[in-house]
Amino acid sequence: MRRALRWLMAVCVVVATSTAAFAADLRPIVQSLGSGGYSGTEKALEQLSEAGDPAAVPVIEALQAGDLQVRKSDNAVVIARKAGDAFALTDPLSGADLGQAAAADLTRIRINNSLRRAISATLGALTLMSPDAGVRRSAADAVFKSRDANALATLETAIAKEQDKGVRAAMEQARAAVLLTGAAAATMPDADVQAAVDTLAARGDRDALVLLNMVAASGASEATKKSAASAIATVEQKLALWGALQNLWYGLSLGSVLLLAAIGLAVTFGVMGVINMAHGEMVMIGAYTTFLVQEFFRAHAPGLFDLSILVALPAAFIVSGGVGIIIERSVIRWLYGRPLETLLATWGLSLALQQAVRSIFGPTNREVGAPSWMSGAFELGGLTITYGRLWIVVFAFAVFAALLAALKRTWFGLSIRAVTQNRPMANAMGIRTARVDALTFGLGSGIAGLAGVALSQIDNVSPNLGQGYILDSFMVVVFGGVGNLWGTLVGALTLGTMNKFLEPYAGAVLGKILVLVFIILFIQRRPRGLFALKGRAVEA
Amino acid sequence: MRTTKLTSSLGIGALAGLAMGALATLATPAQAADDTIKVGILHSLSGTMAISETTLKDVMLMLIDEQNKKGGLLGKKLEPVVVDPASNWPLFAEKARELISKDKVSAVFGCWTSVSRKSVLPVFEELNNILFYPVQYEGEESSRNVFYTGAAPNQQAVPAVDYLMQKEKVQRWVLAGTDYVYPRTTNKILEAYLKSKGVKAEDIMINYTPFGHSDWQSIVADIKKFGSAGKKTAVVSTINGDANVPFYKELGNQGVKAEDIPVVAFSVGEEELAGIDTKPLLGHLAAWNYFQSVETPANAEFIKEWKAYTKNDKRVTNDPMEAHYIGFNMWVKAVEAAGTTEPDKVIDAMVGVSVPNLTGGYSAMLPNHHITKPVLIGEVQENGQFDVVSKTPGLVPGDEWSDYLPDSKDLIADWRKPMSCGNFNVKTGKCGGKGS
Amino acid sequence: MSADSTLLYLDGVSVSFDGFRALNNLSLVMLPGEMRAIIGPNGAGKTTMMDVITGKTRPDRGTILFEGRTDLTRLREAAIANLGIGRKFQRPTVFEPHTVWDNLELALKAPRRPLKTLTYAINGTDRDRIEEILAITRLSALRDRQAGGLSHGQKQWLEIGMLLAQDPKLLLVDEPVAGMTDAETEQTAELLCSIAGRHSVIVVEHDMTFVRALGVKVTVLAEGSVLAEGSLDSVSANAQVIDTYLGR
Amino acid sequence: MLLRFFLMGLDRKAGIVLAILAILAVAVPVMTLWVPADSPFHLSVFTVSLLGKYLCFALLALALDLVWGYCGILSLGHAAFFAIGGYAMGMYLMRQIGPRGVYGNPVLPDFMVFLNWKELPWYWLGFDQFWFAALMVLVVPGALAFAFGWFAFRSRVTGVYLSIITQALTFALLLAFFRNDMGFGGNNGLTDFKDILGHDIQADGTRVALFVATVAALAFSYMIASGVIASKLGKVLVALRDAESRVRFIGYDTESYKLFAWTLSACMAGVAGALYVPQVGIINPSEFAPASSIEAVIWVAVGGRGTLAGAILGAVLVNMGKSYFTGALPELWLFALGGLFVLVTLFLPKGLLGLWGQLAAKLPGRRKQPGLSEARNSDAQAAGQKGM
Repeated sequence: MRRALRWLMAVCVVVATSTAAFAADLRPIVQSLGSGGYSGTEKALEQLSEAGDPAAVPVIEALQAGDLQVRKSDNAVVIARKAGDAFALTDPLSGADLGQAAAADLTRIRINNSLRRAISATLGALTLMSPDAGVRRSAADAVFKSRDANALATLETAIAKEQDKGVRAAMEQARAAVLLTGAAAATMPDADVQAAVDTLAARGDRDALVLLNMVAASGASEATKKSAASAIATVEQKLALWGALQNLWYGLSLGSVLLLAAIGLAVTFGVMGVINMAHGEMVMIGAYTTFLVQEFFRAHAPGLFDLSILVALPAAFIVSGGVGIIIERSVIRWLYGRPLETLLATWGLSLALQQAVRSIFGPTNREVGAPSWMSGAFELGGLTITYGRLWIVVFAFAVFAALLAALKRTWFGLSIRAVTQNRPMANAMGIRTARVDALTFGLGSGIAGLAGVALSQIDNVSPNLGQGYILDSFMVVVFGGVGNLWGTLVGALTLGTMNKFLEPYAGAVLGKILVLVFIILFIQRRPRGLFALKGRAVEA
Repeated sequence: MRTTKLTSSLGIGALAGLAMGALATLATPAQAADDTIKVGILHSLSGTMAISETTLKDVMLMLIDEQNKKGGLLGKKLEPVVVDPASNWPLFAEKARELISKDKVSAVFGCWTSVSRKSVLPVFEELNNILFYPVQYEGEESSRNVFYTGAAPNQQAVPAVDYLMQKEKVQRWVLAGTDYVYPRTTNKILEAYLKSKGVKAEDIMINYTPFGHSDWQSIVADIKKFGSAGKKTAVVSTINGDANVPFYKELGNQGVKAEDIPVVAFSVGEEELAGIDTKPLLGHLAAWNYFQSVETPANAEFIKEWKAYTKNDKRVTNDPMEAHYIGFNMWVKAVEAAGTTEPDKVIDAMVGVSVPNLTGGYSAMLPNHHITKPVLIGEVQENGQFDVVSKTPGLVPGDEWSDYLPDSKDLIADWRKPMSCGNFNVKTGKCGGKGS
Repeated sequence: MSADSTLLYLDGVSVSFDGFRALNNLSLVMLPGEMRAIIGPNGAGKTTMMDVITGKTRPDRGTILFEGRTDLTRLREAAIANLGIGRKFQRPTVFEPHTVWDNLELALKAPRRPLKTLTYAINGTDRDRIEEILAITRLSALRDRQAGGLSHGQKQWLEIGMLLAQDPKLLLVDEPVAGMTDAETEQTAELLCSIAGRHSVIVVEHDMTFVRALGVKVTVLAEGSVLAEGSLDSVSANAQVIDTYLGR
Repeated sequence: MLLRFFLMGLDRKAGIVLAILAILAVAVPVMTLWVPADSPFHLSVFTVSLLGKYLCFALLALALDLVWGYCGILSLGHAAFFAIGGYAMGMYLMRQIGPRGVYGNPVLPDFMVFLNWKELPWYWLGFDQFWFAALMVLVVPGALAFAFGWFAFRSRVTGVYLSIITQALTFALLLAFFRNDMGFGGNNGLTDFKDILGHDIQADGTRVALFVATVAALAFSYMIASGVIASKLGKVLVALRDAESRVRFIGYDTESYKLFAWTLSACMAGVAGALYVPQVGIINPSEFAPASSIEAVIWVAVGGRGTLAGAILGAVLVNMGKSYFTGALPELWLFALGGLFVLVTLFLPKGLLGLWGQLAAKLPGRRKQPGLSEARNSDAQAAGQKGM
């Protein structure tokens, strides 16, 4: 609605002449959008683009959103928006209310990818004069992408009027792109080509590189070609640098996923000495808890869906932690001091838990949605950073810091350390060791549950979810040094980064093999991991 | 271990139970129950493949149930025998043997991965039974005892690439797949096909990832990079199973839109999409022989029954389910024609059998044990369904030996007598491959 | 003193763990056939010294020579043991699942390479030697008993027996009488004295009565280096020793 | 001398095991080939291959028990040696197909033909000879184990660290064999075998012969293993399992002892894999899966760690259970199997044979067998933990 209003204003501002007159001309074209299948629609769209009338913008936007439909009774093209069980119809050009119709009486004008592309190009050309700087900016970007010659005239006008520096730069880049790829490119005066080269060199991304390469290969003068070539070299250098940074970011991001998966294990395995093969299933339970919480929100409070993840965090911690405590009380507590037997029992538990989830939720993936603040990406210089990954990195470090603080600063943490270091003494001092055991295991499992919330954002939520992470988690903990949280942190980040730097050269499969070989060799050098405890205590 | 003594009797009990059960497997009671016709269902219900295969078990149970309501077959009831090969390939062979020699089934519907099919193939040939294989696969095989109701590469991959080339004007190709034989072969075929259409080698990027690959950041970035070379680029994805969800999530997050770089997948159907938020994936493509969104009366009926049978309104249908639907109906028709369930007679009766498919036509069993199918291209919609944007005008016959691979272009399969050969070489006129 | 005529020669040996100096420039000389008692407060570096000699811990600095020529800092534990250095631990460690006899058989001086042990068959000489040790350690009646089932004292004796079976040139004995009755302590002292002469022995002990009973030269360690050396009486009179160890 | 070595390992328990195996080796062929099919004593060929598979697993379990039960090395990667042995045999069987492959190429296996390989890679040479393949069945797993063990033991990698890097080893191999570029058939692995030593691999006689060969291999390996354990070397192994540094201080180079047991065990696992492949008809990288190795550990634990007979018993029983439950309770079998593991660890810490020992100990007049009471201490140390 807001958007429509904005467009109404845009139309008033930009188009000085009578809108009605234009609308009359557009009507047959709009009408023809609804006939002739994809190609018919595409042809009509082309005509709208040539007409260059911003009055068509709401129509095209409706087409893009899938709201443009054909009324079966009279074949009229209308905008139909869902209103309760039926559709509310409006006239696409005048916006007049046309009453309601049932779904059965309407046929949606279907669009495919090439239409979608044409739509953004057309919209780009038509919205260059929008009063909203953001819209103009994305219009310029759309033109840059489509290189639509139809837009050139509007582009020139828009550049002349443009006040915003950034938007103008984008428009100029778009113009350069249109000029260089247009039919007239070959006969363009050298000075213009040179200007285009400079504009693109300033843009300095991969898209600019393509155009610069075209100049370098074209029939332009030697001087221009040379400046294009040097621009290419600069851009490529810059891109290589950003590429390395990008890898670093990917490594950090993968590392933080590993950290999340491993950190719970660092507690149950590293601190307590329980080889918890069911750790992955604790992660899985966390992910399924997220799913359930989201289902609840979808059903009862769809408006608050963005908050569902925040609710899922404590829920997953409690559910996974609770399952962990049950496991500890029923199985693990009989097995202290026999870590290899905990391996067998927890392996059995992991099979049973997987099957339990499969029986309850079915074997197929469950959809866990991303809240809007975790979707999409932003550009930071030459880096593309997705919000989802960014939050996971932040979250991983937050969990790590919180765990560290809990172990170092709280009475509970003190008890854990006391019990793990000297059980009889702790017992003698009045610490209820059994309760500390249960809570410690619950803590480790709960953290695994938190990891599950994060992983549900990037991976499948299926009964096999945990299996994919268990081995990696053990590698991280062992590589970092059992019993050392900092080791887990450094281990996760090292392995993640290494993986991501190897991947471009060796491929994903070989990269992973190389990382494993590295771990095997590394353990030979440092048989107790990166942050091994030194001294006599080790050999005891 | 203070509980040991108290409860060891409990442990002994459990183990004794196990031992008894185990011994029961060894005793082979020859259950020659003649009042039913047994049908084996060999799909993984646990392990990594359960995610895809469990649905096929359910659909088979539904089909058998319905057939029984219609009065069974040859006057007898059909009896499903379900086993769990647990995504373990040697166990597939063992279970196939168990179904055939112990349970005496008349036909088996099963397998998903190529390796599971390869594992059971010698068993079916040795014990002379029938397998219906419902999944799209790499081709390069034809066995007398196997009926391939899924798509061969020419029924899925090649038409999809044609569509992209013609309708989307794609000039640059990323062939991304999981590193196993189906993607390898499909990509080989596609590479040869694309080159035959004048695509240059530098415009093809091939990338393989391990099973269950979950960190797609770098690969998606590479695809974006490859796609920004000024030519229209598309991704042909043969990525398998679990790896798809993180792949599509990453595509969505990194903003790879279908308008810019469309991804066409051969292993992503309604079932896989059910686990993903499809809003960012609008317009990405899949090529199948069936989509749930196809509007035909037969399909509407099938979907209704499926939802009623599973008592779940959200269960989706997909292409391999339709393949089982076709295969099962073909088998029923062939058994009725042969008047017996004896494999040799049924195998002979199968060729030429034609049954309605769910997309409004008929599918026929060819002499090479593949079937004719229409090829549909669909675009992902926001509701997790596919919108069919292209459909081949006629039915495409399944081609088991690809014309685009040098070693198989001269081969054909024809299981009718007297040729009865799965790898007949038309050049040498001999059965048995290329010969020496 | 030249290193050539010595059995064990430690010079300037230092070891530190995470900044803690366990041995600090330690020097010590043992002659063939000599018996030496080492005393010192907890943390003085007694056990670390044994670790360094037997190859369990690598020194950061310093020289350790055996028989004046073999550099022990470069060898691994097994190689050092095979040179003829035997060690008895503070906490008796015997092979609990094995019988007393098997424990001695394992320790008995014989080829130590895997293939040799695979084809090893006991002969008369070895049997006699084990019998002899059983008699010395008064374990003859318990020869078929699992070592895990022995009493603490019996385990101590078994371990000493295993040392004897090894027939080493140098014995390192860490608190041999901890947990023993007075009578047993006395017997142990006798046994050790009878060994000395043929073998060199280093005994680490807290029990002053026992040290006195041995009647040998005493080295006092403190903070990782030698504080005093001499007869028990002379070191007992040393003011520094009294300050740091014996107490006033 | 060899005879003496084998006789040394022959105690009463070994006698029972060998007698059972001998009975199997005679009875199964008779019951399969000569007893008429309608007789209640007839065994189907299906049952024979099933039994053969169990015994291959039993051999793997035996190999694992040798290093875990007697030497304290918990290998979570033993399936890797099993799979490599299997691949060596699989390569031989692939070469035996000859021109009968679907493309009729006399030299290249089918998967190489359709991936456009032009010639056989060098590491496939020689596998057309049975003796060479048989040698490789021992040599390749042995050499890999030797190299891995040489580094790991020399660096004193122990306990959980060792276990986890054995997982890393098998996982790395899994990924490597998945790669089609490696030339081992990728995920499809090696399959569609026709002949072994000139005999049709599907024929009843061949299957029975393979079964008998498996029994023989198991019996022979059992004798070797019990001979090793009864020797002084075996005593050193048990000693170092519980108190490794003490063994070093009496002059044994524990690394080479571990290396000996480890390599021997890997060779046995390789043989098990080689016998497994022709009987199940396929070898593919999933045999390298970390879970397969863990399962093997579980067989040993169920049967009784540190008793050779227990390892065999555990492998056979667990796999029988798996066969039965995947058919009888396809939806629930994981609960049954998972529950079994939990119950066994909780209530039968010494496995089934341990239970037998416990019962025997309760009877008056019988002394408890030398047990594994100390094994747990070493486990505790293995995890680098004390007092928990």
